[in-house]
Amino acid sequence: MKWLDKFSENSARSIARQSSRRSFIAKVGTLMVGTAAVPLLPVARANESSRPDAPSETGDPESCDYWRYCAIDGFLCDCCGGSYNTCPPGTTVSPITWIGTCTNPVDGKDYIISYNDCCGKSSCGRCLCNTNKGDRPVYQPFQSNDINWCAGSTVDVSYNCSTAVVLGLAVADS
Amino acid sequence: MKWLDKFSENSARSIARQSSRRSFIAKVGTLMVGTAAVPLLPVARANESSRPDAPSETGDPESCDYWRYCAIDGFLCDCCGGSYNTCPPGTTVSPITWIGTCTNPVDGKDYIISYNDCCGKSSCGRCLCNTNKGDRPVYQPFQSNDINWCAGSTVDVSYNCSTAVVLGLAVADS
Amino acid sequence: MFRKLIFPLSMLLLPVLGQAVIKPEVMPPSIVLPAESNPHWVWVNDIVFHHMADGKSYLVDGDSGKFLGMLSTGLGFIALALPSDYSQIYSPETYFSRGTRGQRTDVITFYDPRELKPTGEVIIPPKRFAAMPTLNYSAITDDDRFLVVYNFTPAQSVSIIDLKERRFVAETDTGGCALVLPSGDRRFNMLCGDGSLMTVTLNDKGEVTHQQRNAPFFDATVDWVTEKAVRWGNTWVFVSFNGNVYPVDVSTEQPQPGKSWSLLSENERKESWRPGGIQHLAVHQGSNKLYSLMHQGGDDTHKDPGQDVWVYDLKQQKQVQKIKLDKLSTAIQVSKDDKPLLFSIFIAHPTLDIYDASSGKYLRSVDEIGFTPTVLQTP
Amino acid sequence: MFRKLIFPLSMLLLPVLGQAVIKPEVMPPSIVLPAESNPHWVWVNDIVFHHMADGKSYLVDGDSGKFLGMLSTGLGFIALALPSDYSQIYSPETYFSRGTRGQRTDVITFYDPRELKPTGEVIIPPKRFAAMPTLNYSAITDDDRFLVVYNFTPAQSVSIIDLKERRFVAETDTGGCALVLPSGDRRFNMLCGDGSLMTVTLNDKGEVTHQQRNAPFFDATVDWVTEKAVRWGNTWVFVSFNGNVYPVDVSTEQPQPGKSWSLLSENERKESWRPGGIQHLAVHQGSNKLYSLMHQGGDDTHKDPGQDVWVYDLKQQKQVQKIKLDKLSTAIQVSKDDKPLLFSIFIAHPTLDIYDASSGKYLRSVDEIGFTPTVLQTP
Repeated sequence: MKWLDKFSENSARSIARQSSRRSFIAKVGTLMVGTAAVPLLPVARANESSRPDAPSETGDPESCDYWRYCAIDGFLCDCCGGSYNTCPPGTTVSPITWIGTCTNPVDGKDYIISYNDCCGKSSCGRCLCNTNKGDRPVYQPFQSNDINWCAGSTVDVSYNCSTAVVLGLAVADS
Repeated sequence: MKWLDKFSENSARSIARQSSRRSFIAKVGTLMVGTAAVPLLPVARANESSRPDAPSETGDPESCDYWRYCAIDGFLCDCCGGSYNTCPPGTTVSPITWIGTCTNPVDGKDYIISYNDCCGKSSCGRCLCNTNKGDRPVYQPFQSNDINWCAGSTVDVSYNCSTAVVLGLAVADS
Repeated sequence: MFRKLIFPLSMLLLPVLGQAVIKPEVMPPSIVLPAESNPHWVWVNDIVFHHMADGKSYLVDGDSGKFLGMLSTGLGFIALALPSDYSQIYSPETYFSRGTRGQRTDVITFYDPRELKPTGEVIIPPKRFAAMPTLNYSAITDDDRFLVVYNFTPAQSVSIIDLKERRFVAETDTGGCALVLPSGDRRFNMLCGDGSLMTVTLNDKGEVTHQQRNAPFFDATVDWVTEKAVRWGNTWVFVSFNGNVYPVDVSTEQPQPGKSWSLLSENERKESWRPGGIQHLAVHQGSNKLYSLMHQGGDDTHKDPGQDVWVYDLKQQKQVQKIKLDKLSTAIQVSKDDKPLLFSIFIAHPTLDIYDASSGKYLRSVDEIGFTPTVLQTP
Repeated sequence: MFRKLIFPLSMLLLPVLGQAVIKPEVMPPSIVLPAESNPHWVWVNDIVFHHMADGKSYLVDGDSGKFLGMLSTGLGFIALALPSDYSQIYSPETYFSRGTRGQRTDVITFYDPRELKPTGEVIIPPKRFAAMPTLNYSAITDDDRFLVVYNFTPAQSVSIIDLKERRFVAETDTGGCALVLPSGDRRFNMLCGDGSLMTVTLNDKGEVTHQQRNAPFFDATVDWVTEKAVRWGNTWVFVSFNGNVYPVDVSTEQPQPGKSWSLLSENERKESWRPGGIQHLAVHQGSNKLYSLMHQGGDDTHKDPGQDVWVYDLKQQKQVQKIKLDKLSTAIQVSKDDKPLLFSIFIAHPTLDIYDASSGKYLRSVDEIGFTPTVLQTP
């Protein structure tokens, strides 16, 4: 993490937030969100409490360390007028994206997270976070976070920020 | 100059160069170049040495402290692929601009300087310098450096950088 | 093609997702802001000087410090235009067909203030003033009907837009005069190079019916007022580089200059105090207070940042308070309500600072607000 | 109008200028670069991540450290395309009619490399890949005749442009395969999700006449090669996240995978060294050297910056040199001449560092090169 310190040292106008557990370039070097072939919207509006696999929440959704962001890439919508699972005013969600698998610190279980981009305005510019956990090259597009997934939105490639939506519980292959 | 130090302190990605004698906001707070109703181009191509009032040059034209820049506002063309009196490749000069009066440190004389903008590309982003010496409000437009003088160029308002051209010797009113 | 890609992948994911794909979290629709605007909201306008094609305006809630949303506002962005009821957001914007080159198109974009989405646009002459931002380069008439935009090519003119009909009305030559200073339902003033105000009168269609040049109200050769005049009721308050205040009553077609006074005591002047900044003045109507951003500096420092805000009673024309800011500032603004907030930002360090405007107490900061934030607007 | 303003002002200036207005300095025309390109020049591409509508590319002279000029290259800019004789500069660019919204137009802009001015454009389908830049998202055929641009909507395809005729030829579906890796005058390869190369053959009009899928040359489920492959003669050199090298000879339609080897010794692997960065590989053809940007890190650090460049002899497949950089780096490039320079830049700190590529000696730095510089190109 030495180099991150170095970067922060000489830059107040830093282009990325620090994060204790995330590699940096990370935060700057890659852009966006990945793939989930599973259509997220529309899904029947389940009452929060009635969802059997809704994970318990803990932590700060404006921090890169928030558990859902274990494989996020981009500006946190929670810092941009949206929330961890909602787009800011005036932006349009990308229906397809890539997914990560993150461990919920409360129940210790792994959840499948979809990192949907919010699109149609210029970059929000706040809370740039990134990790490359599970990231693959762009020739395996639906596992690549280098891709600007706003390309798949109705408003095209202007990228504003990224969300982290729980798709379900991950069940290990083994 | 304390506040300038403060700014530089916490910003490697500084948006402005330091300058020992220039006020800052200056460097960031105002934009552009001003006015000279005197058409600079075209003028008969005098041989440099034949110009009776050509001032002697001294100093670094990539520094905000270079004598011609006593009232400049913007990115120095000398850092942008041009020179102190020449536009970078692919940019177009604004024929009208505002003028300042600067003292040449070699002969101690005051010269009229025209700060012509180079236009047609996005900001060069290098060597941002500014002072407000002699600057007036925009309702006296030809004495205002707040104005983007690329507005008067054939390629319109995309501002790239600023030059400093000697128009002649200034003769004091007094 | 889309489907072709999607379906194979769903299958590909199945082994991973296993039986857990039961009730995925519902992603709510994009946030919609409350119908009632909050007087403690503030719009931070950003010209993005190093990347001027990408202008932005950011909305922040002063109470919570929460970033509420943003607008993408084109090249050489100056500021929004907010009607008194905040039922719409108008934005004079400039675009080129190839980003920074090609065909220029200027528009007024209409945004829904709850959804922060464009709802329409009016194309205007591609002559909008390109300059370091102040709030007086476009303005709305007092009844919120017409938007007036100052043009400079360098010929001077204004473009008038009918906001109700969403229609460009006309461009009118205003040679010699700049700025747009509203002074009635069908009237605005402009500031001319000789130190006079010009009165421009409109008819109900927004057409200019009368332009009247008036006598200078300050000496434009020695004590220039800044472009950053603020309105206090029917009075425009102009402040000069040297800290002299020139109030002008604009409630009639013939502007009535009031008595000039100074922001500075003899002693303060000796200590080289003066106003300065990009947006160095703010008015709180309810308390008749003028907020002035101050610094110590010589000639030609009229745009330098300050770390002091001095507060004046405009009726009594005297200083009533001194506020020491947490950081240097180039722009200040005060909210319109009766428990006002004071906002401050520095173009070279994009952190918005929030104070109690009455006590001057520092409340909170909001970081990462743009790149080169210029001027602040409160609904 | 223009004249109206100008003349009064000339008069206004006269008292100041007095009799000194004799021979004003002649402002020379805008700089024109030398006809011969210098192999020590480098183009630094910048996506400007926080202001993506304002992409730029900067030209720097590695010998003098002088900034030579720049291009404005639109939204989501990836990289230029430079023909072997550097007689033109081609740039795949994206624009929206309203900056970040509205009608999207994708073009190939043709720039004169001496004047850095657009000389024309070809409109292409508005589908150009939007992603973190690498140099393999568009490329020119070996004879400099056709430009091939990778599209992703997320349907995968390529657009082919005839550079001589300045004409869009066609878009061709390439489902399952990405990147553009030229392999002849009328042939390029694409990398597919299963770890195979697809061979695409063109006719003299630039139309695709044949697409051939080949066998995988690496195990795409365990040892992914990065997108940042580099070309060494007729061989494309792929390097995996784990530091394994997969050379593939593309001199025939049927690609010939060579023997795989590792950048890492047993010991280096134990110390967690691995390649990483945005542009982590560079080749110097003349000396058959591969330059690889290295760092110590675990899984998922394949895009992390490094401060070490390790140099390999590609023929002998062995390490020959270790260079310690002055600063962290995410992109390296080597000039093509026989006294090569090594260029390095870090996306989070836009200073270009220049080294002697043979000795590894640090030569000089050039600061203020953009905002988030991504990939480097040498003519």
